[in-house]
Amino acid sequence: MAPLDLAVQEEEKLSKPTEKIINDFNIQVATVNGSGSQTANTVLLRSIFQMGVPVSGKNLFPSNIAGLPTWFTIRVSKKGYLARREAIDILVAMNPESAREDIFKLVSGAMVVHDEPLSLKSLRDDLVYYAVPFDKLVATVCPDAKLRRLVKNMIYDGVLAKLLGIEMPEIEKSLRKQFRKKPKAADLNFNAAKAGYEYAEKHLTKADPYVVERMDLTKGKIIIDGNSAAALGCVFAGVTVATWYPITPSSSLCESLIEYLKRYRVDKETGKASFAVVQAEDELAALGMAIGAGWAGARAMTSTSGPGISLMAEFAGFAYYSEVPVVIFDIQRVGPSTGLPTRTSQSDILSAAFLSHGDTKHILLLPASVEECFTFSLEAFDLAEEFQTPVFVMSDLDLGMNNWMSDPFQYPTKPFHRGKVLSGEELDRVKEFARYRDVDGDGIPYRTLPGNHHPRAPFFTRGSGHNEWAIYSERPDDYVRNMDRLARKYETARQRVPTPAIDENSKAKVGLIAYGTSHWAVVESRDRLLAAHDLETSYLRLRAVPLNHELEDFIRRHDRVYVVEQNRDGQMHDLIRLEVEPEAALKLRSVRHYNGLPISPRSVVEQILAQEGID
Amino acid sequence: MAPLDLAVQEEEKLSKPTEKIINDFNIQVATVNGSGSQTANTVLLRSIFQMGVPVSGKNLFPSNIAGLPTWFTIRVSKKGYLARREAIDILVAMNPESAREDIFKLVSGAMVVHDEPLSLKSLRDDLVYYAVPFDKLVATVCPDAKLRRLVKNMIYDGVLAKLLGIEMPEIEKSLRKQFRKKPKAADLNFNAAKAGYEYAEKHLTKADPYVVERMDLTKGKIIIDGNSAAALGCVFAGVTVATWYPITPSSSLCESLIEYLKRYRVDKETGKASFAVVQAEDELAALGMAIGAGWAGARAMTSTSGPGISLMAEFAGFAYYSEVPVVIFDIQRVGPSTGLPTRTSQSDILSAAFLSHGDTKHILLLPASVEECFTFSLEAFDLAEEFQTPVFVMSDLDLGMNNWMSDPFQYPTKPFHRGKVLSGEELDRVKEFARYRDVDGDGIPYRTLPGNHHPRAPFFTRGSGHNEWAIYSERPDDYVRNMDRLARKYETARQRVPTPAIDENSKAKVGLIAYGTSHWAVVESRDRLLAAHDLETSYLRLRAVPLNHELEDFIRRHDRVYVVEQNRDGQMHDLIRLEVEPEAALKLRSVRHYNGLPISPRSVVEQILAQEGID
Amino acid sequence: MSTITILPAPPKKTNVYRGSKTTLCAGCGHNAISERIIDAFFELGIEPARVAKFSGIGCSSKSPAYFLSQSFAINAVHGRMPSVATGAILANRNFFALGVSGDGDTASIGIGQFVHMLRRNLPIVYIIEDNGVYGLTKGQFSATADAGSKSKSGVTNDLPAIDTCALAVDLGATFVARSFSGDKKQLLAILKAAISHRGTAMIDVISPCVTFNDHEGSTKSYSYVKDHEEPLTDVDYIPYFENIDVDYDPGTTVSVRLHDGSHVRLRKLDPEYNPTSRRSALNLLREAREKKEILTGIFYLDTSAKDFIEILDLVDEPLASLPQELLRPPQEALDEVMEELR
Amino acid sequence: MSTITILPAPPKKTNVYRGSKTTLCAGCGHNAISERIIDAFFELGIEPARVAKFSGIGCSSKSPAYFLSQSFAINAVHGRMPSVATGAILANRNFFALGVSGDGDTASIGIGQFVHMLRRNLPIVYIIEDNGVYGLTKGQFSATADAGSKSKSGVTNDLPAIDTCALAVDLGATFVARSFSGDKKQLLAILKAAISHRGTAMIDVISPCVTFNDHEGSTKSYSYVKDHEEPLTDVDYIPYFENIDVDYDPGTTVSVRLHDGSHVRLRKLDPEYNPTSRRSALNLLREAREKKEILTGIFYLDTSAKDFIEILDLVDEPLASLPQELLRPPQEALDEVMEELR
Ligand SMILES: Cc1ncc(C[n+]2csc(CCOP(=O)(O)OP(=O)(O)O)c2C)c(N)n1
Ligand SMILES: Cc1ncc(C[n+]2csc(CCOP(=O)(O)OP(=O)(O)O)c2C)c(N)n1
Ligand code: SF4
Ligand code: SF4
Ligand SMILES: [Mg+2]
Ligand SMILES: [Mg+2]
Repeated sequence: MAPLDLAVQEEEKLSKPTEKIINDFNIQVATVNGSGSQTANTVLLRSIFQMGVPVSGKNLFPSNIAGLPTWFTIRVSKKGYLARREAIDILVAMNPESAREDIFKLVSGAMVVHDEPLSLKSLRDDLVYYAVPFDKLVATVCPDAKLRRLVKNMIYDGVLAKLLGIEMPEIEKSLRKQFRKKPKAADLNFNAAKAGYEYAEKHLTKADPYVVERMDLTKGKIIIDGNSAAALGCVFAGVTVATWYPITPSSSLCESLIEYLKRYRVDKETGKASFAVVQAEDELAALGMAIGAGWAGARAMTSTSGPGISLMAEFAGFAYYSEVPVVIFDIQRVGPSTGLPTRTSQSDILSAAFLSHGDTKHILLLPASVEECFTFSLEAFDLAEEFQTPVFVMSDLDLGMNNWMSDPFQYPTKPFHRGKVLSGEELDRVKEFARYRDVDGDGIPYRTLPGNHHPRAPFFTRGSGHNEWAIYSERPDDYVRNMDRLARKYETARQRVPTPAIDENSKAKVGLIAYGTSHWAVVESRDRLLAAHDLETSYLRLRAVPLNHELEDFIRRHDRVYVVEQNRDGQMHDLIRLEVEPEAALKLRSVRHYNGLPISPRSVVEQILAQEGID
Repeated sequence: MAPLDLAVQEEEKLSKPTEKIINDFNIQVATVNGSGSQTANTVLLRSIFQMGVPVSGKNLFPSNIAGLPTWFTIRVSKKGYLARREAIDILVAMNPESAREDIFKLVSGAMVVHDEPLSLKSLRDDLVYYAVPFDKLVATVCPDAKLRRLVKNMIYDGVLAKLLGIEMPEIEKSLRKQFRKKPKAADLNFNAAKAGYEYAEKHLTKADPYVVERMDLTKGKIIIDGNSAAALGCVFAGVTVATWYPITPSSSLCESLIEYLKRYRVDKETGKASFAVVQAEDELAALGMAIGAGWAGARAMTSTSGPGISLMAEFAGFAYYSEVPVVIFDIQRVGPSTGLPTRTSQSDILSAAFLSHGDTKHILLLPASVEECFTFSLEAFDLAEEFQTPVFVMSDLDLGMNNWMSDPFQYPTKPFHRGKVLSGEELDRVKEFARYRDVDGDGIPYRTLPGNHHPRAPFFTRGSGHNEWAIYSERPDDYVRNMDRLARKYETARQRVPTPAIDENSKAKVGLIAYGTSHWAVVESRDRLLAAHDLETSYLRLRAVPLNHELEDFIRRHDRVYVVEQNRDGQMHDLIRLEVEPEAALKLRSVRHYNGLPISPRSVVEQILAQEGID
Repeated sequence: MSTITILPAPPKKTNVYRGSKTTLCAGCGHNAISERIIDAFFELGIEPARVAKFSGIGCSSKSPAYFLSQSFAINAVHGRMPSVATGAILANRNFFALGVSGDGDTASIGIGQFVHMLRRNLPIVYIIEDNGVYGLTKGQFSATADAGSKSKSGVTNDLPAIDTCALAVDLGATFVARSFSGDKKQLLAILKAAISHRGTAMIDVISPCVTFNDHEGSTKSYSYVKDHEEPLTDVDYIPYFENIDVDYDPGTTVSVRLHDGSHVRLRKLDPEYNPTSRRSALNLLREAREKKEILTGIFYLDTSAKDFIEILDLVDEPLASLPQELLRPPQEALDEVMEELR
Repeated sequence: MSTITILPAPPKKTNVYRGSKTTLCAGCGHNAISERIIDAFFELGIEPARVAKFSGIGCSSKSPAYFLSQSFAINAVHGRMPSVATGAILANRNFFALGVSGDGDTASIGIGQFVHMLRRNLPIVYIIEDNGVYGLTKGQFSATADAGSKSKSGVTNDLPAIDTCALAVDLGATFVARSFSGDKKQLLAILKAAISHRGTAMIDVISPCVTFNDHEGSTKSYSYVKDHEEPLTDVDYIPYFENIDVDYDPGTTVSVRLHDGSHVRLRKLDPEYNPTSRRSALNLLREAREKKEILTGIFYLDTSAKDFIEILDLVDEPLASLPQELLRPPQEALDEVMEELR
């Protein structure tokens, strides 16, 4: 057994219950991919959510299309924790191939709903087993044999509803929502769920402690994945040119962008589009197109994952140096190279921050929630145009592709910030126009857009050396002046990007720093550290690079500061070391999680306790 | 006038001579490119060298093919300094376009050899002018009008020979060496030189203080550019597959490699080649080919510059993760983006060190001299095969394309180090073969080569996740184990790469750190700091990344340590900060030069004095 | 050491069609092409302000600095100009887009983007200044160098040349032509026709590199081209004529109506030749290649195909200048989506 | 949470021609191709140990794990397999090199490397498992999707398809064929012919994606192919026969001698068709395309062209196994160079 498994057993002991466990457990559905369990799982998740109970869903899928083991985990948490919890309390075992191993990972006392033919009972005697004859049941509700495979999964929803106390009307409601336009399919599926419910009612006796009870914690809230949230943000940011090359886990961002744009940005009368979305031939072309569009004045973006980021390196430097606004979404997955495409990580931080050869420094936004996927998308377009530079939005597979509960998104109040663009009339008013001159002392020059017919508007854009008038120059002084201005611009951005979110605890000697999805594990870890180990902590969540000066102050106010992240090399830890004074750097410690699964509170707590010398 | 120019004036005052200046001055020949001055300049350089006087030549050329101003600078230095010196003492003004500006950059008392029609005298009255009627002279020695343009430049060699006291037999000797296979061309050129000499004898009166006098400091030495030296190293390292895509300043590496390979690695009898050099369609393909070759057991390399490094990012990560040996030369030029292709820098350090998305760390070698271009090429192939990973050799334009004086290269004594490769017989002896297992605890696994027909030899190489048997795996524990082993391998490399070269001064409170071509400016700066400012310094020259632990000790032994380099962002300074304890990092200061010209001692001295608070 | 002078000199404002002083070699074919570009836009009366210039990297790709100084321009990275142009054109459909590339930039590093640009029928005039070598990096072979030709340094090219015109015809391009930088009349006429075409107008212009490729053995040198050029169609540009049909008999002349209403006249030298048939174009090109001849003229023309802007069905106004009111959906839209996610 | 099981199971050592269990969808055309590859190598008696497998990224590119478990293999990055194969083949000329790619991997992101591999006539069997979609990323269109076809999600493809065979013939490839994953006999015969060819043997195998492309409107689906397939040549593989000539009359059968001495027999269904003429091949391919038919068979064959190893004139022994004595020149060589630099 891997060390991880032992750890699971331990956590289990800590949390082992003796009585009813209400709204605080982990359900895992083990199927094979391509078997159509997605609907059943979503309906299950939503039904609990509709009962006012906080949930989160995580899909762990292999890098192929059909026939391999897949796990969908639903965390039910009355405290509203959204991080991945490792221990599993409830297993729905549909996949014979993984069932054995799945069983051995369960907490003692866990419940197992399994296909009747699978004889699992002999494996462990500390579990509660519920056998269900799925095939027989589906035959009764679904006369068309071809459809049975698709409907079969809905049966376990019914079984669980009965066993856990999920209300059937909520199952039906969420089912009908899923099949809005296909009432027949909804009926068929609901019949399957009912068959499961009835079977459980008749044949199964509740012998486990897990229960769902109505609460009032999800009212008004939504469930959405980060990629859809980001796409929505782009729509409201007024994106006009979006380019992409398919890659997991980023594809669904542009795919839902297309859906939203078709819905809200096609002229009702003419049928014409106020946007262009292009599936490029590769990532080099995707960024090239976005740069061309940004140069010409469009709000332009592309979306990719690690391998694409690597391929975009040259163009990213070009955009930095020729000062073209463009938004780049990096939905991070495990690297390096082509990596494990269906596993999550935060390991592109260093490469994105310095992407391209030469002296290059980029702005990164670090959304931690689906809400920030939305708001940072808006922010990204504004920043890109304000600073005339690429802006990277660093999401990840966990955030981008999983279902997250959230407050609804607020309609943006700020108008577009289109940056220092000079119109023809403005050119008439100014004496001189030098494309790359630092007129305002903030490093940000003025630009004109192609299409501006003023005789002084046009300029020649190049990656190579130029003077303030955008004229080719190899003069050392021109080169240095330009490089220094670019550095100054980056310093201006430091003050302008989203500031860290700080939760200061005046009693705390220990500080925690995290960003992106590591946030959720940290939130829960802090509670655990306090509850179980009396360790008070403060917390700073980074929301952007360049790092704001508040970060350094935060570090100085604490004795030891843990940087929590999901990569092997402690990339943000390193970035922070570069930015803060060595006195502050002395206090930094690194907490890293990099096995491809979303970071769990347990791994954070364990690493902090070990480094604090607490056990 | 740019600040630089004022600085030149000042240095001039400091160094202004009152009497004969022997073997210690800077000659600048200003022409247009494409006008065929290369031969004349090389002959001039070599003639002085043959007189036993240390010289170095730097070519400052524009990014086009013909018709634009070009400057060739010959530094004559009896002390053997090879760094770029900013002040110019002798100008050969052949280019009307730049002449005016060139004149204003000269030290007071400088000598100017100029084409007679150019009337420059009125510009400054503190210079010594020598007008030469080049066109008339060339007409007399070269009846064929078409050839005159090519021969004309040789006249200034003759003029300078007379004025400076360079011996004509040395001019002839070096000319005949240049035109080994074209005696007629040699004659024609030598006649032109003689015409210049005789003209000077008759019409010019020596009125400047500059003199060349025979010394004995170059005996046995060679003159070579870094790219040729590296190519030579590759030949003796037994390179078998070399791939490239043309790019300045790296092209000449592969071009001279082809020359040497044709000469020494073609079978005399069969005419067949023991090497394949492929001009690829781009840099992605170039690295892909080299990786394929390295995988199959060839000693494989590619050579490029910044934009190519960016394009290679994905493949570099693939090679790191699939553990394929490959040598990558990066002849750095000014970045970012397509940059100034004919200007030098050391600004790819960070991108190369972390090249690719995800957690990736590479080995870099940092040659400072043409000799190290040779020896580190040998080293690079050994390290790549020993560590089964990409090894980057970080040269630069200044080192790669300019002429450097050096001790002759030593024939390698070490046999090839081909790393942990298992033959068929060895496989018979071992019980098990797991491609990615850490058998020896050093992180380095054993590999087999395609072509090994042992039934247990084959394995499946992939960029994506795998277990120790090279079998596809998405298991979190397999992933972590592999990542940790890769990190361990990097730590092993830390002990194995070339150690820093340290010149410790027990009286010094101040330490200097440099690498690559910055070395030459530091050597001279230390002398100047001591002589003019009584500042004792120690010096550590980095020769590789990962940084060896000796570095940290060096820093600890000093109060303040300056990291001298040629980029805007202090990239090595940052890398060091990441590697050393914060206490040591506290002592670090950054000295940066990034105007595209080779770093000069003056800029180093000035920045150190400013930071030391000395003036 | 001397500082470096500003290169090249700032453009003369007096003639907006001209550019700054060329820094290419004297006699470079690329300079002649720049001249024809100036003539074409001038004669068509297209204001430079309406033109956007795109290029990659190379001597050829530098040339946009040497014409139409009053146009916006972007000098992108090596081999990847088509993507940059694509984005810019999508952002502003009102441009006259002009791309200038080299054979290395297009056929070696850039062949991928070239192929996909052609598939999209991007509205752009795309000129390959084709000399068979990498001029700017000093004369290595590109992928259009003829098999068997020798470089100045004595190296022989053993790989078959890519015929960019055949490739373009096969890939579905809608305007495919070839000319020679020294043929003022034909090049100007083809350029004017291309500018009037809606869709990708791809012109391969044989443009000798006087420095690295003007020697025996190269089919891209002046002398070779002068000897072997065999004009296929005589192209005369006639603005605003009314004929539309391109169904015409062998041996006669045809006038094709272009999108802006202007016309291009094609003379069929070969009675079998039909400028609207990809198959004939491909056959002629291959035949010429087999005979080691360079055919010039407009090989293929399709005035009916949708260009990329039409395929994407974009609004008439440039995307780049749409106001926030049109780009940000109203509050109700967000409310609607939020409701669905509850 | 459960750990993840090892995927796929380790190969069975008992049958060295087989691979590990496929993880592709049941019914995927790619699996059928894997079977034929196994058959071909088995029937030709080529030991897997002599084979090197190369692939890019995609469902298709995963398949080398599912055959010839006793061969070395490298699964490279997306679209860039040809370069990796090139390097490996240069390092060891003794391989039977087998490349497996997808249409996305080859025709979209990888078109550049594909084009340049063909120009070099790299000795490799290069199979495109062509389904018109990106299978592994869930069904987006690739550059071989037919214009007008509809994806499962209802999106229509508006761009013309790249005909990889026509491209290959035009670019100078020396063995160009097309087959269908479901046509056991023809595919096997073509594979065996390809393996015996010296140079790039490029085979476009229509290989339906049952999950994302087996629906109406797609010409890459089973049903469409079954309806529209029109075999061009019946290919029978006859090892070690002696005929050499390919000069033959329309309507008859020709037997072409391959480099290893083996033969391939071509039946000319079309009396005009000549498998040694690029022009005819291109015409037939274009004609078929215009008729929206899929031609299968070997379109072009050139057994005389030099492959890349011959062009580079490499020594007979693999470069990778040359000993230090042959690779490091003697002391005198270095002395000589040093002397010249003095
Ligand atoms: C990524 C990258 N690789 C290489 C280069 C170096 N480079 C500059 S121009 C050029 C070739 C230009 O050839 P071509 O397009 O034919 O233009 P020409 O100079 O012949 O007009 C190359 C290889 C570069 N700028 N960027
Ligand atoms: C650089 C990069 N971009 C994108 C991807 C994502 N990706 C994986 S496979 C694939 C397409 C595969 O399509 P195809 O080659 O046709 O193979 P198929 O799955 O259809 O057999 C893509 C886009 C990747 N792995 N690497
Ligand atoms: S090198 Fe050749 S292509 Fe470049 S400018 Fe000179 S002649 Fe033209
Ligand atoms: S998704 Fe399509 S291509 Fe991929 S394995 Fe399934 S059927 Fe084959
Ligand atoms: Mg060229
Ligand atoms: Mg496919």
